[in-house]
Amino acid sequence: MEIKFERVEGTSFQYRVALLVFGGFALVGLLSTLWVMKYGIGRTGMTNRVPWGLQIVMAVYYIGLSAGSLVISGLYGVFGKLEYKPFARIAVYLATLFLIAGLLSILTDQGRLDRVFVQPFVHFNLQSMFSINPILYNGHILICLIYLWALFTERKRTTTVVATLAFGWAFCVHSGTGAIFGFGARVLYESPLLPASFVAAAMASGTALMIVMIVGLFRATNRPLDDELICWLGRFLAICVLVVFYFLFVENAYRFYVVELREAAHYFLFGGFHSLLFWIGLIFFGLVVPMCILFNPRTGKSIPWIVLASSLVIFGVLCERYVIVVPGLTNPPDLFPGMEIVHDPALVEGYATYSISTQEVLQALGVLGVVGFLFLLGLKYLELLPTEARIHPD
Amino acid sequence: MADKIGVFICTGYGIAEALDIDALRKVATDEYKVPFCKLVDSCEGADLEAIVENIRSEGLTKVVIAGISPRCYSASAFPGSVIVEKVALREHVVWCQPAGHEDTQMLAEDYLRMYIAKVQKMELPEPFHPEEMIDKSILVVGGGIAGMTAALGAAKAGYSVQLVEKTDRLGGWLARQHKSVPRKPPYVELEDTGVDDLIGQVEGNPRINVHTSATTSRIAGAPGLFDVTLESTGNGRPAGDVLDTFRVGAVVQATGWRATDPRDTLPYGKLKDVIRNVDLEEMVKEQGRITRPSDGKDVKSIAFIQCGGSRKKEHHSYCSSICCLTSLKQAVYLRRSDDEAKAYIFYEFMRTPGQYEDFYRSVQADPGVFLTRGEVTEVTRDGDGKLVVTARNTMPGEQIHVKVDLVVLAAGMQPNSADGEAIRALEDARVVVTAGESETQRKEAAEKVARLKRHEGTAILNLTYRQGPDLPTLQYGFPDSHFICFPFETRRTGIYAAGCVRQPMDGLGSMEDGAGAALKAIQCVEMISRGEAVHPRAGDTSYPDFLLQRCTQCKRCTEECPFGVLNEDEKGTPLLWATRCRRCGICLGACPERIVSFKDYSVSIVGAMIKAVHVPDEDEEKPRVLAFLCENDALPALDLAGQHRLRYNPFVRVIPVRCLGSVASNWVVEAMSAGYDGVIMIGCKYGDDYQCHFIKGSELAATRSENIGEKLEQMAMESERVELHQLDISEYDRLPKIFDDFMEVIEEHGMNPFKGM
Amino acid sequence: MPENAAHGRSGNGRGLLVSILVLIVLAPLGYYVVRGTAVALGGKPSVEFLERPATQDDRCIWNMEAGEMRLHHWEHLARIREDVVRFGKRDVPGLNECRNCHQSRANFCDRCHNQVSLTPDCFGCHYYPDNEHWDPQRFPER
Amino acid sequence: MAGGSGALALRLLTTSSAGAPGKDSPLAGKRMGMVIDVGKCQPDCDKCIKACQQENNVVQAAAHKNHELAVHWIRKVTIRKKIETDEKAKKAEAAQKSVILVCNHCDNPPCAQVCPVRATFKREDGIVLVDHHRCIGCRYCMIACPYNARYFNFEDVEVHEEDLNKDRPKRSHGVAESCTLCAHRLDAVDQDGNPSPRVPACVEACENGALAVGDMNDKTSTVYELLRDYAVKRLKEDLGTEPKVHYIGL
Amino acid sequence: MAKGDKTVETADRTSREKQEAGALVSPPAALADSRDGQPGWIDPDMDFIRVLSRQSGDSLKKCIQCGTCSAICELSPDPKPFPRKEMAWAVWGMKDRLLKDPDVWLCHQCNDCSTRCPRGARPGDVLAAIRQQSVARYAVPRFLARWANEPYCVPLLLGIPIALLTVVLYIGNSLGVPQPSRERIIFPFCNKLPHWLLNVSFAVVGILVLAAVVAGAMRFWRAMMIADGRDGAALPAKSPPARIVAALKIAVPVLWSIIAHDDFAKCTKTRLRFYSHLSVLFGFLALSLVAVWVVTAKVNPLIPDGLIYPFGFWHPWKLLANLGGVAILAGCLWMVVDRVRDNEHSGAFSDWTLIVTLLAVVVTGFIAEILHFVRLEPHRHVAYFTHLVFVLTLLMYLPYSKLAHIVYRTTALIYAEYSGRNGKNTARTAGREEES
Repeated sequence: MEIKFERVEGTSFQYRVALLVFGGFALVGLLSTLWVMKYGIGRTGMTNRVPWGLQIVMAVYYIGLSAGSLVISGLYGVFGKLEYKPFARIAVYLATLFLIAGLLSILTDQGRLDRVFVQPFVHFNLQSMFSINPILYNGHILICLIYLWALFTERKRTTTVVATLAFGWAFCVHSGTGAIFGFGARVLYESPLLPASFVAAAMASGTALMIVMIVGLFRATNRPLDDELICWLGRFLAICVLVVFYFLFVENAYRFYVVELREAAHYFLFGGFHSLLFWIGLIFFGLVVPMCILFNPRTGKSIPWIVLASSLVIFGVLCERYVIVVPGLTNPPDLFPGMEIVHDPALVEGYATYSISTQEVLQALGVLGVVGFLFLLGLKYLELLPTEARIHPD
Repeated sequence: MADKIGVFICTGYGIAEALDIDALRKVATDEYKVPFCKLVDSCEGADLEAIVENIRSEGLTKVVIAGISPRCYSASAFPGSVIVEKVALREHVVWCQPAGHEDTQMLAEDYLRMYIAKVQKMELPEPFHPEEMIDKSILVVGGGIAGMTAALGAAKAGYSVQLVEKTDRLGGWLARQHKSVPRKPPYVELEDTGVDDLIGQVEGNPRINVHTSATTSRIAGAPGLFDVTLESTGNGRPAGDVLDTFRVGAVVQATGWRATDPRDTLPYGKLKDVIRNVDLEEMVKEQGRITRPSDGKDVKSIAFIQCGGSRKKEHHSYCSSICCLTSLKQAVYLRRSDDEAKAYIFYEFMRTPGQYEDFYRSVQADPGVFLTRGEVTEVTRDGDGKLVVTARNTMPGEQIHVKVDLVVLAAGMQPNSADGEAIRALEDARVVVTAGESETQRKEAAEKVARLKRHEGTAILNLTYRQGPDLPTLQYGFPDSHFICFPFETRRTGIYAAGCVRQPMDGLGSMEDGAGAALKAIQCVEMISRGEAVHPRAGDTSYPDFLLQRCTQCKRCTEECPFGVLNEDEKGTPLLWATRCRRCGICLGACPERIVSFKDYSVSIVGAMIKAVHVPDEDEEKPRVLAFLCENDALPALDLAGQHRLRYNPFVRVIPVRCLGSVASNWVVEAMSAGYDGVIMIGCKYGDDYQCHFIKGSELAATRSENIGEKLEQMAMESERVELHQLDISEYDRLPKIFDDFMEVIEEHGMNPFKGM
Repeated sequence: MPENAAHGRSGNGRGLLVSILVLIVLAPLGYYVVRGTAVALGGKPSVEFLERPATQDDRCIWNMEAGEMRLHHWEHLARIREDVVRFGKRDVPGLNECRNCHQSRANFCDRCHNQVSLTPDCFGCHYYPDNEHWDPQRFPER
Repeated sequence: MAGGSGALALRLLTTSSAGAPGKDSPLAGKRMGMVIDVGKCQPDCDKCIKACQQENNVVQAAAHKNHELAVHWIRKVTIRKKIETDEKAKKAEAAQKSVILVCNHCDNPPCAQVCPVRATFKREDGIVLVDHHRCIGCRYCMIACPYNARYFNFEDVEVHEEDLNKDRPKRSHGVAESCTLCAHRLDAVDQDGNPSPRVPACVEACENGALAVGDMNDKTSTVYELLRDYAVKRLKEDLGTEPKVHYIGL
Repeated sequence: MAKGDKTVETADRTSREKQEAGALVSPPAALADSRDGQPGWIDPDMDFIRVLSRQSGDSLKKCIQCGTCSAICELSPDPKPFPRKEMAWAVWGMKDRLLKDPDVWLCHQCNDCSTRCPRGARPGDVLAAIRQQSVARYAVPRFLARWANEPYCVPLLLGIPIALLTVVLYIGNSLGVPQPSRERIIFPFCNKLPHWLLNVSFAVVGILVLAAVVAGAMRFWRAMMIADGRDGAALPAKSPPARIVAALKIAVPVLWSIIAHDDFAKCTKTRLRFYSHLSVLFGFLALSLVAVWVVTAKVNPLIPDGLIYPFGFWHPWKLLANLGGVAILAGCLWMVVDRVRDNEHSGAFSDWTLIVTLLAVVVTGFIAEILHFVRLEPHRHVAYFTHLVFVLTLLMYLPYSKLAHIVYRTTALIYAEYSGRNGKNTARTAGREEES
């Protein structure tokens, strides 16, 4: 089927405003990062007990969001649902941007930003996920770029080849991201399930993002779009969400079952703010409600509902990332089994705390700004959007 | 049998709304006592069938249908045994006149009257059949590519062909070419001429009878009855021997062309290394390489001079259409032979018609081919024997000199035709020179002889026509025809020109031409065998009938017939070759004694129409103008005017005529005496690029209208009351103005004094 | 004169732009002209000699000629660093030992580093006395 | 020419790749370890900590605005048995112990394993160090360390010149650090370059002899003897990190 | 001016007068031999045509002389239709005529004509090829120019500077870094290179190049003179100072119009060509100025207290150099985009080589700079070496590569002004009066 792609004029008031807003974000982020470079990351909410914070959360979150291209290319490239080809370009472009976003977040999180551009290129340690992942991420960006090129130049064979490659590579990327934590020596981290559940969550958030983006863009630029396509994506999303739910259940059930983990599990589920996020943000709004919407035969067919569900999933996965990263750190290691620590100069009471600082928020916004800015530019200068997306084009 | 006239009045097309139908009906029933008159809703489809049914059931023999224009009916709409005349109430009345106006009503009634009167006088024509059997075989003169294609075409269509070639072998120019310019996409690579294959086909075809080294020494008779005598050209058998005689039905003249002799400042003939493109072509054909005539060395550089000796004001000023291609082709010869060789082409206009543009581009891209526009002022021999070509206004420089081994002049085409009329004129002049009455006459004749001397012995076809032994030529020796509408037609019925004798063209064009001419020839023999006229009045079965008892041997008809239909005996009485006739009626218009008439078109018939019109009295201030409109262009133009709803003067009464040339002068006189205030004649354009379908008709009419003017003066009437206009079918919008202007003329001269006498 | 008329076209914004560019290109030259004349008029040269160690002989403890020291000191330091940190070899004198002779970081290190806009981050951690005031006489030119 | 620079580059790279023992490495064959006698450690004594801070330019916790940003190369925690009911509290009071915590210099250090630039590495003699010239501050090591023994310089902390140990570097912001077992003391040399090791600052400072550091392969060393004579415990042995800090009477 | 030229010139003039008389020259036996190359006598040079076609001029034969190009060209002077006549000459392989024609250098290849040409003859590209040829004709020595246009010579061309630099460095090292401590290079950008020797060798190469450039320009000028049939000294004034003044009067406005891109500003196809070339030109000027400054530091009176190298980041020269680098980078990138966009005008070999070389120079330069500030061993040495290689390449082949247009276009423009080509008979008429 012959698909035509068109730029958006990018002359509307909203477009300009959006451009401005994102640009502002990017600027702010840049400034705050410079600030951090000068004074060290002490301005963030991180501490010696909680050395990782919002940036890492956002990083893995962004990486997860980049899975949209994985889904789409998987759909038409691997499972041969050709009607999704129209979305390939936008999906891959978004993936590229979010991978960049992930890298930026990690970058802005480093203590010595100046050295990041030198040392990793001189010294490798292939035992470290932090040495491996950049390769994976950059590799994925590269593949995505080739992929984009193939899509824009309408190279059929190359596209299929690259699509499959990207599909496989993306799996590595998300597993690798999961592995950062899964192989870390923390009670709430180390779990072989983590990489897998990361992939699941990534696909969920990626699909959700694609749904929101596609619907939003097609509506905004009023291009014809077959609901059928979105509904199908919705069903797919539902499955992903289900899988995520399943992984979470297994993991926590296991923690509760094993005696020495029980305390940690208890802390994880009922230990403060993060458990609130877990139950309300992730489980209820992020998983249950969307599933109800999506599996309900009526709402599962209506675009607005699906979009709502998707947005909820996007939010939920953010919470998921948070409750993976932070509680694992705030929960202290049990150095003396059977004993309790009465006094520790480094730690006033049992559990450490982590509170997000404006500093970090600004940096996160900055990254978002960069992505948004590039995305808008892409819309204007690249032929990303199909003029129409139909299952049976007439 | 007694005629039964029927009138059908159509009420559709807004006619009923615009006219008083009852009044109209009364014209038929009361005035003319027509036995059968019927109103119909329309003149098409079911209603038309109903009309035909009525004709049958009522046994009508003559019918007038007042409705739509005759041109809206198919030829086979009515049974052939019935005379049907159609009145274009719609086009000529309703659409171009205000509805319900009394003048409009009068106009309609007059038309009805005219046509009823017409049919009353008309008779059913019966086709002409000579007593001898019509022969359907075809003679092709000229064995070039055009001739061979024509012969093959006709033969394949099942007609036996006599192919006559002057030289000892077929092929013509094509056979003398080394290679042909590319004739198929991508139009880059030179091709084999494929002439041998063609010759093989021709000679192999059982229906084609090839005569080489032969010329037509005599072609007597008329289409369908041509008696051909072949003579030897002298190789093999002694010249002048009669080789063969046979009868054919039609002739295709494909006698091709000959190269011009460049005669201007360029030293062709003076310097050995200045040759013509045809010479070069033959050189390559024979020895396969290009050498210098002077010293036989291989040629490394050639200057091609386009339009060499043609395109000059003084002579041969037309484009021969293939010289540019030939030079490009020969440039390719040179470049193929040697990669360092250089070919210069000086041209005035580079003309590569049609797809040959691509060939041009491909040659142009060759680094060794140098094209420039420019005027070669002179070619001189240099110290080292090379030639120096000097050109002016070239693109590389104001004046340039180029040293070359060889200069090739692109000689133009000259048709291998003879001007029959000139030859005839020459003979006549000779007679006068010997037996002229007065001295002056003889002197003039002598001058004429001197002027026409070059035509002596140029005859090719040797027809036994009174008007001369060959086709009349129009310009540059190309026979008279219309290059778009009827390219193959000549002024000799049944003789068709094809190929370069007709117009300069390339091989492909000649082949198309040959095929086309063959088809025309076939058409011709078929139609005359049915007693029908050929183009332009194709299918017309009437033919002129001479009441010879009253002939005064004034020879006007024989002189004026454009198609040489009429020979004359020694007394000068016209002898009619009916199969030559195209039924234009010019003879009718020519004859002062009114002895020529057609069954359906004659002095009396038109006269009746003229008289049928009701001319109001002088005090009614309603003038009447009679308009003779040529059926070929003017009448359709009038229809168009109607279709475009152009308003024009309601006092005009139109009578269609076969050709303005067929307008008999006494019709005007009758009209005047009948009280018309003026007569206007509208026909095709005449002159050098005439459009008259009968070549001279409108022109003759023009000359005659002058002495008509004189006649009127004798009747003490202003000659301005007669006007003649030339009209192109596309100029229909001029018609209303023509009429109105004429009306003003009439007004200033006042009403016709003869009214009501 | 006609040319000027012809080129008068460049009197518009383009001309301005181009003139500005020309000025930019020539600016440093001007800077040098000014400075050069200043020096010629007896202003003090902006670049003095570097601090020479208080010790008598001009051989450094690395037993290297001053010129080579300039060219290669950081490589030696880097190599020594690796040995110390990674392999516990402390037999070679390192950064700490430099300050025994070259007492002023400002004049011994920073002067050059500033000249070439290099900011090696040694001194973020390693102590080096940073006393600005020093007296050229103590370290006569050579 | 490029060859020339290349050659030098080669040399630099080889020397900088960790773990490869230099030919005449002074560390060859050593296995540094630490023994802490919990019994001898006085609860209200913090000499070792002070000494460490003095020696290594570690900033006192007080100097930090946010105490959670404070750096403790060596720290002292008070622990007791978990108690269910209040009336046993008295008994439990007695059972309180104060335990010195330092970097365990594991034989399989997870921190070194995860460091993307090999800034954290294990010396040939088993001491785990951070190359502050190379650390990019990703803090992955802190995540990986099961003992929370690693600290990060979230910001530049100025140490006043007077109480600064001028021979020891302080750390700039953005790098991770932990106890070095006073490696600089252990491989100190004299004028002629002969080894003249000194005990770490904390050990030197402890008047109760609760701390001992030495080569566990050296049969003459105190550490060797202590390990031979006493039953020792190590923290979270189940993790298989093989810590080299041993506790007597934990 | 040589006597030989005079004779030729007179013969030439006679023939010209004949033409002006318009009388049909009965081929003068006197002129029968050795009249090739004289006006009017054409012997097309097919190899020339082939060469042009091999370069960007592959479309030249398509020209049908419709003159659309001249109608469109902003630079076309009324008396001589330009570039139509050049196209005609090219089609007719009139090598001499073309290479002596200052007009081919007026074109700055805005390609208005190429885009508008009804037959796709792309006059702009043809002219580019012709210019390349005239460089090859006048360059000293010629063979270098020939190589500079042959793709298969690229390895050789790059090899020469590499070899040269390697030798220099080898010698330098065997002579022994460290340099004398008097050397004011206190902290060499790349301490593996003997800078004093580098400077010397670059200076030498620079001087050689300059010589080559001047020689080429003089050849060109003389050729144009002969073609126009005027002796070399046809400046209105006779006394040396007056001559200089006259020369300046002609040269200065031309130079200014070049700097100000008057002609580029006329280009209608795309305004950005103006900016791209402007930025590249000024970037180039800036960088060359800096380079010259550094190389000539030792003999520079303006540096009384010696040069301190490398400059600090905020040093005026350093700033200028960085700006220049950025300018060239931006300009070149735009040029690339421009050429890639215009799909049928892919750009000639010489064209691309120049752009790529420039890009290589600045990119390697920036990389080297960054690595220098990061002090990343040994990468910065390699980067710097590559940078030097490309700089040397650019410098060495200046008189032969497309970069030579700096010289030849300037010469041509000055000549055009001087000969009053644009109808403005300033110097020419004056010169004529002198003659009469």
